[in-house]
Amino acid sequence: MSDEEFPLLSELKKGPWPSFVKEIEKTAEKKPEMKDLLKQLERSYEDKITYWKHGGIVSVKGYGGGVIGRYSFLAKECPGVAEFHTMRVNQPAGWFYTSDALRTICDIWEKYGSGLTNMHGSTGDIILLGTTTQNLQPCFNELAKNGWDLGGSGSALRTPSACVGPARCEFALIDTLELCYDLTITYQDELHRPMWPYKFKFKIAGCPNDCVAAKARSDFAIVGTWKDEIKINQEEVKKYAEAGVDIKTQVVDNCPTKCIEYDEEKKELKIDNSNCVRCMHCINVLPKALKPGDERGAVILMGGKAPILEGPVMGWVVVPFIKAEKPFDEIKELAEAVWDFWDENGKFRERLAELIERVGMMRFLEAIGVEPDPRMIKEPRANPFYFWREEDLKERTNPWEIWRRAESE
Amino acid sequence: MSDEEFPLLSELKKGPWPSFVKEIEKTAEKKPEMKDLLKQLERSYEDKITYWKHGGIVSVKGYGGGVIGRYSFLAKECPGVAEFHTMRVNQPAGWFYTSDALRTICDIWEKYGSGLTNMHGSTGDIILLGTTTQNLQPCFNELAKNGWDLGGSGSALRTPSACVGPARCEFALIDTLELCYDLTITYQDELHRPMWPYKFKFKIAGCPNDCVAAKARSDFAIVGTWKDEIKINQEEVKKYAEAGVDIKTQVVDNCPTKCIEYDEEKKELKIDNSNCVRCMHCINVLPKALKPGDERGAVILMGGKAPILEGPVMGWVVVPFIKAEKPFDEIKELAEAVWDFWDENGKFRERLAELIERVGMMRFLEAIGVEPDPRMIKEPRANPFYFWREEDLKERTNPWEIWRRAESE
Amino acid sequence: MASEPVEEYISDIGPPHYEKFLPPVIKNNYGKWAYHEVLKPGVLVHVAESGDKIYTVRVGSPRLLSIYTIRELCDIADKYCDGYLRFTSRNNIEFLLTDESKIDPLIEEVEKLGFPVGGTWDATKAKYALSNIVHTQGWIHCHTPAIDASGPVKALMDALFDHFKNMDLPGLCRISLACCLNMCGAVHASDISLVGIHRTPPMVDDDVVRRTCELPSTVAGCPTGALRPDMKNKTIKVDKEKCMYCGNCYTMCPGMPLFDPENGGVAILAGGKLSDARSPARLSKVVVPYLPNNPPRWPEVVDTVKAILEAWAAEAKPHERIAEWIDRIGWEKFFEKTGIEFKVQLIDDFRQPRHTFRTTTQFRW
Amino acid sequence: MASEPVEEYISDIGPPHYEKFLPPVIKNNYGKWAYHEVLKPGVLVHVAESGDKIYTVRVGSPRLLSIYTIRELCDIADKYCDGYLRFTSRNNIEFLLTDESKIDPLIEEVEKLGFPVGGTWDATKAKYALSNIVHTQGWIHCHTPAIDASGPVKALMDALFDHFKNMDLPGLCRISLACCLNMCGAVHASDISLVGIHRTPPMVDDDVVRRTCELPSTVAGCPTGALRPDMKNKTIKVDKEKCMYCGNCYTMCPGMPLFDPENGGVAILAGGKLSDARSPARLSKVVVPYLPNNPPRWPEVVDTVKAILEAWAAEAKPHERIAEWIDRIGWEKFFEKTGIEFKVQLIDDFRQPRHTFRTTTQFRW
Ligand code: SRM
Ligand code: SRM
Ligand code: SRM
Ligand code: SRM
Ligand code: SF4
Ligand code: SF4
Ligand code: SF4
Ligand code: SF4
Ligand code: SF4
Ligand code: SF4
Ligand code: SF4
Ligand code: SF4
Repeated sequence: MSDEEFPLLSELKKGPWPSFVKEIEKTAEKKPEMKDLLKQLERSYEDKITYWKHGGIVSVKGYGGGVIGRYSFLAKECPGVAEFHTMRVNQPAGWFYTSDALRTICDIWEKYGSGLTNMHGSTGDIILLGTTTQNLQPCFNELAKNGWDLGGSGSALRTPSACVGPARCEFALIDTLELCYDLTITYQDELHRPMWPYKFKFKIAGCPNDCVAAKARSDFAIVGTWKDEIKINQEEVKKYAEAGVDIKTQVVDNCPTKCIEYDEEKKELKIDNSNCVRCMHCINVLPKALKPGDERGAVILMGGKAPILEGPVMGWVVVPFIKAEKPFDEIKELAEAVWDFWDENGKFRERLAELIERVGMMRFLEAIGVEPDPRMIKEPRANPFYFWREEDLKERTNPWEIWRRAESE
Repeated sequence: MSDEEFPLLSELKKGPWPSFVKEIEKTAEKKPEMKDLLKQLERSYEDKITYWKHGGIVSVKGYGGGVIGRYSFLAKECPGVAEFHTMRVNQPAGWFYTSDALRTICDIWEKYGSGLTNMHGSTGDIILLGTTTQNLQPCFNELAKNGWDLGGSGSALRTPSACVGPARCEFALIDTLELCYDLTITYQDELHRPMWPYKFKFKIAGCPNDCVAAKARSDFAIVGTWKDEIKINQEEVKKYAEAGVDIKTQVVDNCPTKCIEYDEEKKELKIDNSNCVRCMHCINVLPKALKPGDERGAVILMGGKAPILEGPVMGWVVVPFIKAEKPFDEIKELAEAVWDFWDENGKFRERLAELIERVGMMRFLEAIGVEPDPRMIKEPRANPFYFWREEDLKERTNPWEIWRRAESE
Repeated sequence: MASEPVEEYISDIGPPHYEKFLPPVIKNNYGKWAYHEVLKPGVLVHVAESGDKIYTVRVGSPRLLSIYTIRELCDIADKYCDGYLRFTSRNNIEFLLTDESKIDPLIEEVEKLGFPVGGTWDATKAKYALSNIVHTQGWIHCHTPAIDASGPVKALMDALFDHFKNMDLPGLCRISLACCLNMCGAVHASDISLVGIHRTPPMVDDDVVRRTCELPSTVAGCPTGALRPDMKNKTIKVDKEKCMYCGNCYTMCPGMPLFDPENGGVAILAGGKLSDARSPARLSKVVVPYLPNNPPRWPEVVDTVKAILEAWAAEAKPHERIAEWIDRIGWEKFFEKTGIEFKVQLIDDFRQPRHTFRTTTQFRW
Repeated sequence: MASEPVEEYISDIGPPHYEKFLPPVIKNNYGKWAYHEVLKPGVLVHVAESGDKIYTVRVGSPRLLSIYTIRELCDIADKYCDGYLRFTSRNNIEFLLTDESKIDPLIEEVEKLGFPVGGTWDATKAKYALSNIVHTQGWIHCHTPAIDASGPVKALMDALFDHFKNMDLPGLCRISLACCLNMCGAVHASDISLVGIHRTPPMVDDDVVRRTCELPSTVAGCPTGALRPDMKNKTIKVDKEKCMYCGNCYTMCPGMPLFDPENGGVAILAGGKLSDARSPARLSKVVVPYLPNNPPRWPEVVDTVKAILEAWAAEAKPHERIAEWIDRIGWEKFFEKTGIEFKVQLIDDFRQPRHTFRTTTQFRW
């Protein structure tokens, strides 16, 4: 492609960071219709507006989602992208691949699509970026034949995702990959056939470091934690100290509850575990010396989401501790209870957070069978504006009767 | 009175803390009708309900407030309290009295009222507790003749109050008493003739210790502060240290920004004033050694109030620094600008906090002519849901035109 | 009658100027105090730059005072203080002296009268007495109380009396009481507070409503939208499911009281503070949603307040207030250490409560 | 045609099991990693309890990859990694090796391809590289963007490239971008984030609305109540005063786009975090309400992000993230030190914003 043709885009070929423009160019060399993508994009750069039309419902047989339909306003000028639908392919948990597997996908996408991808979409899917309506079904069929399936879109469960977890991380407290896979497989129907008030996301992080941004990006975040004591290897503490790690400034001063002490003399650490809030910091800094305890499970935070409609939400602790061992029954029962409640009470396009806020945590907890716990809150309410149920109360007395009796005495 | 007559109340004559029941009894000995108060009260203790009727508008000539009308449901049984109105007498700033002044009030109240008082009401008034409709006007006349006036009630300015301030406190950064007196006198009309959407309270604290609970209890809290450096007398620091004050634990460890350092050797303090948030703690603990700076003024926090209707509010910093020197013009102009805005925009029974929240801080600040400042907020908004004005924007382009042109190309 | 001399009607004069009531030593040293010390519980000395001193003897008061008692207090002021005294923002009485030698006789006399000396605190030494309980009218005068005010205060101050007399607490602790959600006691920012609550919806008397209420504003005034006008019958209907018993409708309309002797009661709040010393001022939080209204001495309330106070007092570091203690130990430990059960009502569900929900895996077991 | 053999329709099979793609060293040591070290920027080693080691080379990616590039990456994986590679949650590529000696040749080859190695961090040494910018579709594929996505990201990563290559930052810093308020980039909890914003209300095309929109749900979907149905004309009216340009109506109804090339632009947020390390996770806050949409390289955006990043990097203590730096210095100093002007739009006025207002006299000058 000549840079004169796309003067604005060509500016983005400069600089050390790999250029998405070059990726499109590279594709256009093999698939000339992709030059139309550059054309349309250059036009957007000039006019500072998108040239994609709103929506368009397209799909594959039996599925209600997994494809984002897209049509161009510039269909005449850029026929190569007149139809430019995206296919969301469900990634393998943890985004591990073999080159063979990737090549299979590339081959299919070379045949049926634009040849452009996002590795990966924000939800975690393999995004196959741009194809025609006609190609959707054959592309899907071939993907399926090769063991791949579509992820979620629409008012459905969305593709769950997970941090690398036990596959390559010493901090993993739960089996993020297996849990991710299991939930994905168990809820294929929920994933492929939108039937809820709105979207619903699972994300699974192996520990509170949250390398998959679960807390903010999922209605149901599963985050590994532990309950018992941090294990200390004092030998390794000494080694870190000797290797020059300033344990006092680096670790002790950063402990949020100041529950970790360092004896400079003995080069030993001591932790008051009853005040440890399992923030991970000391373990992060001294991975050889400190290990989380053995009583492991997960915190469930619910409601994480982007700002539309009622503002952004960082997930709320709804279950401070839950077991997370195969077959993950506790977690599934909880999720299903949540969906039941949402199904019954959720309004159209109301995310879980907004539902909980509308009906009140009290009703929500009751419905999903979870006991109230101070770990669910930052602080108790400042207003004494709460509800009582008939069963909490004694029989009602009528003040008018009391007063009228008094007045007539 | 015999304890058999009032078995429940007599329980409250026991114990070391002075008993309000004894105070009523003592009064009833001189003013037998006050036995009816005990009677009614005992009845309330039995039945666990108030026997006072709702409201009742009574007043003195020319005033719309200052009296709380009160009638009993037990008028027949307890005629002595059938009418039992309260008069709110505006306290002298700082609640200083001479015995003569107090005796004058007692004499008037012996003549026209129950003989019972609250020293003082929560807003700060001298509460003269219980008289008849008939006695209101003569009582007021005699109070006025002796230099006393009523405080506020209803949808009016309420009696301003102030901490003891410069009269007997080394921490006072503004002249709380003079400011309190001046505002009270300047706004007599606002105080006595309800004409607003709801009540409005001023409270004045000489420093951030807030000994008059201004932040939480006033729509317009004036709290003394300073801007320049804390003055350190190192000699006195040494003396405190020598007298056994543990400066490290007591002072340094409690500084919220850790901007104060103690040199154990030299027994000297050092403050990084650019990080001092003027919390007062170090000064409170070492009053001889540390003094606030000389550039003094006030923080204005607005909106403090009790929970009805939209939940309790701790006042919001609206003006981080304002001069507070006689004749207090800056403060008065600000208050008047607030009232103008409230008058125009406030709904019936809408306190200032609720108004600000309804219309947005942006409009409020603009209306009262205050520039936005990060000191007004704990943190900026998490949602990008804000408004723009015509004048912030360039001319609007119509996307349909752009797209249709593109489509038709 | 018509020929009586027309006296000028005096009004809008405002209060007397405070200066009239300041003792000379204050007038002379106004704004020029150098420091203060706490000589013993209840006794302060303020020293001026000039070297002048003023002594203060602080005396506990039930707030509800008969004029006969006030006169007795005046007598004491005359005898020891040249007639000068004041009241504090928490309703204590302060005798102002210049003669140190008169302090003890004054104390003796005022205590004989039944009024205890105490309630002070000494920040330098980190020794704090408990002060008076700010409170409200209750059954003595108000039309909306869910509980009495003076009664529970008396019961509590009896139980906590030693803390008033001795500066034996690690930090400042302010207790306040309000007898209904209007919260005249401004309990919304105290270390410990008690508030009278109703727990059943208003009981509408159609007749009274018709006679005395403005329907649209009453209906509009309900914060949860629980009211609708019944235009045909010129009355108001309550949606009981939506009512959270705030009482605003009763304030606006005498026809719909919420009283219910067996169901009304007390909520306990904790962790508010007003000073900005060390940590910022903040609102109190509800920690016990309901305790029974149990006159004459409200034992459940007294026990709960004591449990909070004593748990804190036993553990707090010097200067650390309840709010700051909770900051340090966490709310989950607050409930554990005070023995208070965490109830679902404590979780906020008014308006947009999300900022009260925990959004971190940081917590203690 | 009808006689073609009926192939079984394969669906709902879900993704392949991850185990298929795990290198043997991972299968053998799954869940048994003992610790890790950062050998140099972009290169990690994880050591298992068994003593086994796996090396990771992390490579920056524009996320938008052509299949031709992916094949090239696969070739590298075959050559050095037995075909094993993965992607990270921030869209970087990770090559997984067991042979330490292959690391440098791999790096050389992948960098020759134009893909930089870096983006790692070493908590033990408190040295942090900047990672990739999570982002969204923008003008490449979406129908609602106020700005492009890939373009600003490229411009930014060029400007911040050295921080990707070198672990020269004091703490973790995550940058994210979303091209509209739907915030697919989940920028609501990043250290620095960029979000495309519209600033003018929807431009209703009555015709399109009539043809394509469900009026009641669109109207009900406006969070500020700015919409009313115009039943007569079967369209929707916008109360411009109430609109805050969230775009929800356009998502629901194609007849009311908000695009306005000269007025749309970028808001910058800061101070979010997701990990609970040290301080709790929290949402990002808007610090610049608007910067112009200035393709192809968005200089105002790049400069502002750099200003924030460099101010923080210069001052932060080890491990201290932007959120924690602000905790320490205060928001007022954040604006001072970054040179960003505090604008009135930053003060929350959505729903009940009171918990964002300062309720203390504690602040800095
Ligand atoms: C492709 C993707 C962006 C990307 O480039 O990575 C994307 C693209 C769209 N998102 Fe998203 N979202 C994507 C991840 C997210 C995420 C992040 C996540 O899932 O972790 C979020 C924030 C988290 C959340 O769910 O709140 C997100 C929050 C939204 C929202 C706002 C939802 C809300 O409740 O606030 C919308 C609006 C809507 O649902 O109508 C939305 C809507 C959309 C739509 C469908 C546009 C629309 O208005 O209908 C976009 C289609 C773009 C296109 O043409 O391809 N997208 N969207 C991401 C999905 C890829 C994948 O499957 O892997
Ligand atoms: C007498 C006093 C309580 C006391 O025993 O000290 C009092 C008594 C009443 N207050 Fe109050 N308030 C008193 C100080 C307060 C305070 C504290 C303060 O001013 O510092 C507050 C909290 C601060 C505030 O203003 O928010 C307070 C918040 C209320 C409210 C709730 C206002 C709100 O916006 O949330 C109401 C309800 C109302 O206004 O309708 C109220 C209403 C009432 C009424 C008039 C009852 C009513 O529903 O109309 C009470 C009359 C009682 C009676 O029969 O005597 N009172 N009221 C206080 C006034 C004495 C004085 O003048 O010195
Ligand atoms: C007399 C009084 C002012 C008045 O105008 O009446 C007063 C007087 C003093 N206060 Fe206060 N405060 C008075 C109510 C308050 C209040 C208001 C309240 O309780 O409703 C507060 C805010 C309470 C809160 O934060 O919830 C208050 C918070 C302080 C503080 C902050 C303490 C803290 O650690 O948070 C100090 C500083 C200190 O001494 O530690 C202080 C300091 C002082 C000093 C030491 C100031 C001085 O140098 O004179 C005074 C003597 C205290 C003592 O007893 O040792 N005063 N003080 C009030 C006495 C009330 C009472 O009878 O107990
Ligand atoms: C590979 C990846 C997981 C994955 O499944 O893909 C990962 C891997 C590791 N993370 Fe992470 N994190 C990854 C995304 C994240 C995210 C998510 C995000 O950025 O969207 C977070 C949360 C960010 C936030 O808080 O906003 C994240 C917050 C952490 C932290 C917390 C750091 C902190 O101070 O707040 C640690 C602990 C540490 O090492 O300091 C951590 C630690 C680690 C360790 C050291 C865990 C281990 O022992 O293997 C890994 C190597 C880090 C390194 O580069 O030195 N990881 N890490 C992700 C790499 C993304 C990238 O390409 O840059
Ligand atoms: S979230 Fe925890 S377990 Fe998962 S990759 Fe990050 S550090 Fe490891
Ligand atoms: S995990 Fe966090 S809270 Fe626990 S000891 Fe380590 S640094 Fe402290
Ligand atoms: S608020 Fe400050 S100035 Fe006023 S009495 Fe208290 S400590 Fe003194
Ligand atoms: S006033 Fe407060 S913030 Fe300032 S130095 Fe003293 S203790 Fe620290
Ligand atoms: S708190 Fe309620 S009941 Fe008590 S005095 Fe105030 S308005 Fe009356
Ligand atoms: S008590 Fe409050 S919530 Fe209940 S109906 Fe009355 S105003 Fe509404
Ligand atoms: S952030 Fe908005 S514009 Fe960007 S991809 Fe998501 S929905 Fe589309
Ligand atoms: S952009 Fe948002 S606020 Fe504006 S009309 Fe549409 S939905 Fe309402």
